Amino acid sequence: MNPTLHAILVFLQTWWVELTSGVVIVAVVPLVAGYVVLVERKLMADMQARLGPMRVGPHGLLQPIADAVKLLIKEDIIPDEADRLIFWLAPVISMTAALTSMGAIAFGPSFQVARDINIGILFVLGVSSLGFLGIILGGWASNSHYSIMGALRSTAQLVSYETAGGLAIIAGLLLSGTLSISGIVAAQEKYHVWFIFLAPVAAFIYLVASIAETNRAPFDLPEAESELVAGYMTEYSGFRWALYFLGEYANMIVVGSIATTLFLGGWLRPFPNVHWLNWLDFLPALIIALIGVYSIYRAGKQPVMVQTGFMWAVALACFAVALIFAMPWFVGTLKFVIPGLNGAFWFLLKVSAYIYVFMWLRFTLPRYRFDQLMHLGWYILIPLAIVNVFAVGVAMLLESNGVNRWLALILTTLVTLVFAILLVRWHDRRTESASTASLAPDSYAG
Amino acid sequence: MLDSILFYFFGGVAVIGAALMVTRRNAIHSAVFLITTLLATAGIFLQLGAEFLFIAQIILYVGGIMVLFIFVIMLVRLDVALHHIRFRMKSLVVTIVIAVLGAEAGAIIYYARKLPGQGLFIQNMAPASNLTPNSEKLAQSLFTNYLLPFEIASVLLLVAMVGAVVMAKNKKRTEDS
Amino acid sequence: MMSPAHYLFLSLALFLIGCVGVVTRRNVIVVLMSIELILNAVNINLVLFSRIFGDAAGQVFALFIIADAAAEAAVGLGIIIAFFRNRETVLADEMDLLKW
Amino acid sequence: MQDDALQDNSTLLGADELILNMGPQHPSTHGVLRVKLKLDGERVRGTECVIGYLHRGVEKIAENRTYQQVAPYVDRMDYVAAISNGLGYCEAVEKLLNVEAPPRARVIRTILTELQRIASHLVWLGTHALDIGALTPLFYCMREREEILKIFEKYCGARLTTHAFRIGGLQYEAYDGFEKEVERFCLDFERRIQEYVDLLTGNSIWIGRTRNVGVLNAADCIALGASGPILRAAGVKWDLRKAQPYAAYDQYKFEIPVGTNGDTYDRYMVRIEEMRQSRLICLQAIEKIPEGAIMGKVGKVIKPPAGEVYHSIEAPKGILGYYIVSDASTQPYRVRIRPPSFINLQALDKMVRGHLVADVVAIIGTLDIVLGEVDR
Repeated sequence: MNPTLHAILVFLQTWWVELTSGVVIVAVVPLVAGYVVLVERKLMADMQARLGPMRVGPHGLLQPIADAVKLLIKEDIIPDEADRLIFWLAPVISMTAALTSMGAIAFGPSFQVARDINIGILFVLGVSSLGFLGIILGGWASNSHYSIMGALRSTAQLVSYETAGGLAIIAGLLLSGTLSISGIVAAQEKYHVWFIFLAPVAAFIYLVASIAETNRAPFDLPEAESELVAGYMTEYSGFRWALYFLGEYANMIVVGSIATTLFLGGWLRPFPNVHWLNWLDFLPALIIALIGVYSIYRAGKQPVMVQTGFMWAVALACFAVALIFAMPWFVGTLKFVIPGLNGAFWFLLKVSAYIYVFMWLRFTLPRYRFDQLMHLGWYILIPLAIVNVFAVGVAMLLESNGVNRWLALILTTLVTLVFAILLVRWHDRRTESASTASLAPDSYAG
Repeated sequence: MLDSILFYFFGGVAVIGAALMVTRRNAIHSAVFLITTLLATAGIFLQLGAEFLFIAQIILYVGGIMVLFIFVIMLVRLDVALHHIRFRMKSLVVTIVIAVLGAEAGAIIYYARKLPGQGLFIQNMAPASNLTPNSEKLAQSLFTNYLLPFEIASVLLLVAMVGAVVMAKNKKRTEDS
Repeated sequence: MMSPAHYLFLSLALFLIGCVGVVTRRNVIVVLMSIELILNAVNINLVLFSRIFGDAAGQVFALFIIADAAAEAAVGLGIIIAFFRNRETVLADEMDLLKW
Repeated sequence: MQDDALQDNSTLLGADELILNMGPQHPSTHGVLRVKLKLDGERVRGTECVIGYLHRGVEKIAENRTYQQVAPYVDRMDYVAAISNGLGYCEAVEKLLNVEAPPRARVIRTILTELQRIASHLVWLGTHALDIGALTPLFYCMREREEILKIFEKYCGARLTTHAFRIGGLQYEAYDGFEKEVERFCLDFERRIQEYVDLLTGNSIWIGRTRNVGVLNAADCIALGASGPILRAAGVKWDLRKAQPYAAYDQYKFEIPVGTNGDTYDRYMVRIEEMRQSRLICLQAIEKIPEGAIMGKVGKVIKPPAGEVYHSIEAPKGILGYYIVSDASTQPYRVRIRPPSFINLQALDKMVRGHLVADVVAIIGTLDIVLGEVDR
C-alpha cells in the first residue's frame, strides 16, 4: 500500500472521533446560534405581548436562514479610514475563539474534541477569552469614536468580570480537584450532588460574570444601542457583522457549557445515583415524543394548509428523533450509545436553561451604567468571590477533619452571605455619600 | 510524522510572525503579529507536552499582557509618531552584528549535534509520559521545591501592579473628580 | 520525533529577531514587545529542557518568566503612559531628558 | 471637507477633549437632534445641541394660511400629542375672536386632551425605558397607547395628527359608545400602570440609572424657563390646568404631583402620577358630559378683529403657548409658538455636565422632547 495513504488512514483511525466532533461543531454551531437568535426573538416577543418573526416559514422558523442569506449578500463596507487588515481580522478572531474553545467542551461522555487534555476547563476559559481581542481590535480598526468607546468599555468590563468569574470557577475546581472536564463531571457523580448546591455563591457569581463576559443585558454596555449605536460593531455590516454576532452567541453557548459542566452536573441526569429514579433515563425519548404529540394536536388548529403540513413534519421529525433515542433500549448491540445520547440530551437541556436565564434577564432589566458596572464588579463580586474561595477551602478542610460535609458547607456559605450583605450595605452607603457630594452646584450653563 | 508537521507549522508561523512583528510600522499590526507568534509558541509548548504552560501562555501572555499592549497603543495614538520611522545606518550595523552572533550560536548547536557525545543537544528526549499529568507535576514542583520563588514572584507582581497604577495615574483627573 | 536541535534553532531564530527589534525600532512599545519575544524564545528552551530531562523544573521557570514578563509589561507600559502624557511621544530617541 | 467635529485631533489620553457626535442619526436622540459632546473619557464636559434638521417653518406657513387652515399644521409640531397642540391653537383663536366653545365641546376636548396626555406620556415612558436599556416597557406602553389611538380614530378618523378640534368647538359629535370606551380604557389602565411600576419603580438598576441623574432644581428650572413635569419634579407646583384653568379643567378634581429632587427619577414618578391623574379626570368627565351644541357661534370665514392674544395651555411636555397677532384679515399676521420641548431642551447642557455618556441618553429621554416641536 502507498505509505502516504497508509499514514493518512492510520491518522484517521486514531483521530476520527475528534475530527468528526470538530466538523460537527464548526458546521452545527453557526446554525444553532442562528436558531438561538430566533428563540430569543420569539421569547422576547412572547414576553412583550407580540408575535415576533412570523413571515419566513411557519412561525418564522426559517428566519435564521433568511437572515443569513441577507447578511451574505449585503454590501461589505469597509470605512475609508479603517485599518483594513485589522478590520478584516477582528471578527474572524472573535468567531474562531468561540468555536475553538468549544473543542474542549464535553457535550456528552464521549463527544469531545480535545478529550485527553487535562486542562480542559482552563482551555475553554482561556481560548474563549481571546474573543475579546477581536472586539478590541475591531473597535480600534473601525476608526470611529463609538467603536473605540465600545471597545474600551468592553475591555475594561471583560478584564474585571473575568477576574470574578475565574475566582468563582476556582471554587468549583477546589471541590472537583481536577481541571479536566470529564474529571469535573465525574467528581460531581462521586459527590452525588451538583456543585451548585455545594457552592451556590460561586454559581451565582459565575452567572453574573458570564452575562457580563458575553456582553449581554444588563451588562451590554460595549454595544449599548441606545448609547453607542452598536459599540465596537458600529462600522461593521454584512458578513463581518454576522461573524461577530455568531461569535457572541457561540460564546453564550460556551459559558453556558462551562456553567453546566462545573455547577449543573454536566451530562449527568438529575439524581444520577438514586437508583429508583433510573426511569429518568427514558425521559429524553419521552419528552421528544411528547413534543411530537403536541405538534399533532396543534396541527389541527393551524389556519393554513401549509402550516398544518409543517406541524405534521415537525411531529414526524420529533418521532424520528425519539425513536433514535429509544432504539438502543430495544436493540442490544446499540446499548453502548445510551449514555452518550442521554448525556448530550441532558447537557443541552441544561445549557438551554442557562441561556434562557440570560434572555429572561435581558428582557426584564434596564442597563447598568459604566461606573455602576465597574463598582459591581470590583467592589462586590471580586471581594465576594475571593471570600468564597476561602470559604470553600475552609469547608473542605473541615470536611477532611471529620465535620459533616453539609454542615461545613452551610456554615461557610452563611458566612459568605453575611459578608455579601455587609459588602452591599457598605457599598450603598459609599455611593450615596459619593453621589450627594458630586451634586455640588456649578455655574449656569450657556 | 504528525509531530514534525506540527513543529514546522508552528515554528514557521512563529518565525514569520516574529519577523513581521519587527518590521511592521503600525504598532497595532506589530502587536497582532506578536500574538500570532505567541500562539504558535503555545502550540510548540503543547507539542512538547507542557499543557499547563500552553494554556498559561494563552491566558497570561495573549489574554493579559498583549491586551495591555494593545490597550496602551490605542490610548497613545501612534499614527503621529509613525511617520518618521526609517531604517538607520546604525541599526543596520547592529543588525549585522546580531546576525553574525546568531550564526555563530547556530553553528555551535549544529556541530554539537553532529559530533556524537560532545554535547547536551544530542541527548534524546525523555519519554513524554514523564511529565503527565502535567498540571499536577508542575504544581507539585511549584509548591514544594520552588515555593519561595513562587511567593517572590507574587510579591513581584504585586509591586509591579502598584507601580503601574502609580505611574499611569493621571494626577490632573484625580484632583477634579 | 523532532530532535532537540530543531527547537533550539527555532528559539534562536526568535531570540535574534527579538534582538533586532530591540535595537532597530524607535517605538518604545514595539521595543517592549520585542523583549517579550526574547523572553518567549527563552521559554521555548526551558520547556524543551524540561522535556529532555523529564523534570517539571524547566516549566516552573518558564512560568516564572511569564510572571516576570507580565510585571515588566505592566511597569513598562505604565512608564510609557506617564511619559506620553508629559511629552506626547513614545519614540525612544526623543526620550532624551534625564528629568522632566 | 468633513465636519470639523469629526476631525478633532483628540486622543483618549492627555488633556484634549474627545468630541463625540451624537445624532442626528442616533438611536436615542429621539428624532434628529444632534448633540456634540465634549468628553473627557466618558465624562461629559460640555454639550452643544444642533437643531433644525426637522424645521418646516410652521410659524411662517401660518402667515399665509387662513385661521382654519393653520390648525392642521400645528398638529405636526408635537406629533406625539397632536390634540394638545390643536387645543391650544383653537383656544387662542377663540380668545382672539372673543367666543367660547360650548360646554359640551369643552368637556369632550378635555377628555380627548387628557387621553392624549396619557398617550404622550406612554410614548415617553416606553422610549425612556428603552434608552436606559429596558426593552419590554416600550411594547406595553405601545399596547395601551394603541387603545387611545383607536378612540381617536373612531372619533375623528385620524390617529396621529388628528386635527380633532375646530375653532369655536368641535366638528364631530362624540360617537356612540364614546363614554363607554373611554371608561373601559380608564378602568383598565390603573392595572396597566401598575405593570410599569412593577417593572421599573423598585428596580435597583433603574433607580441607580435615574436617581441623582440630570438634577435640575427649582431655581434652575425657572431661570431656564423649563416647564411641565420637569418643573414639577423640582418641587414647583405649577400647572396651568390649575393656575389658569382652560377647557373644562375647573370642573374636575385632580392633584398636581410634584417631586422633590428634580432628578430623572422624580420626573419619572411625576409623569407616572400624572397619567393616573389624567385617568381620574377622564373618569370624572365622562360621568356627565353636558348636552347641547358642539360648535360655538363662529362664521364660516374667520376674521378676528385686529389685535393680539397670548394663550397657553399645559401640554404633556410643558407650557405650550400661542401668540397670535391679527391684522383683521382672514390670515394671521404673525403666529409665534412657545414650544415646551424647545425651551426644555435648553436645560440639557446644564443637566448633563459632569455625567457619563450613558446618562446623556437618559437625560435626553427624561426631557421628553419631540424634534418636530423643537424645530417646528
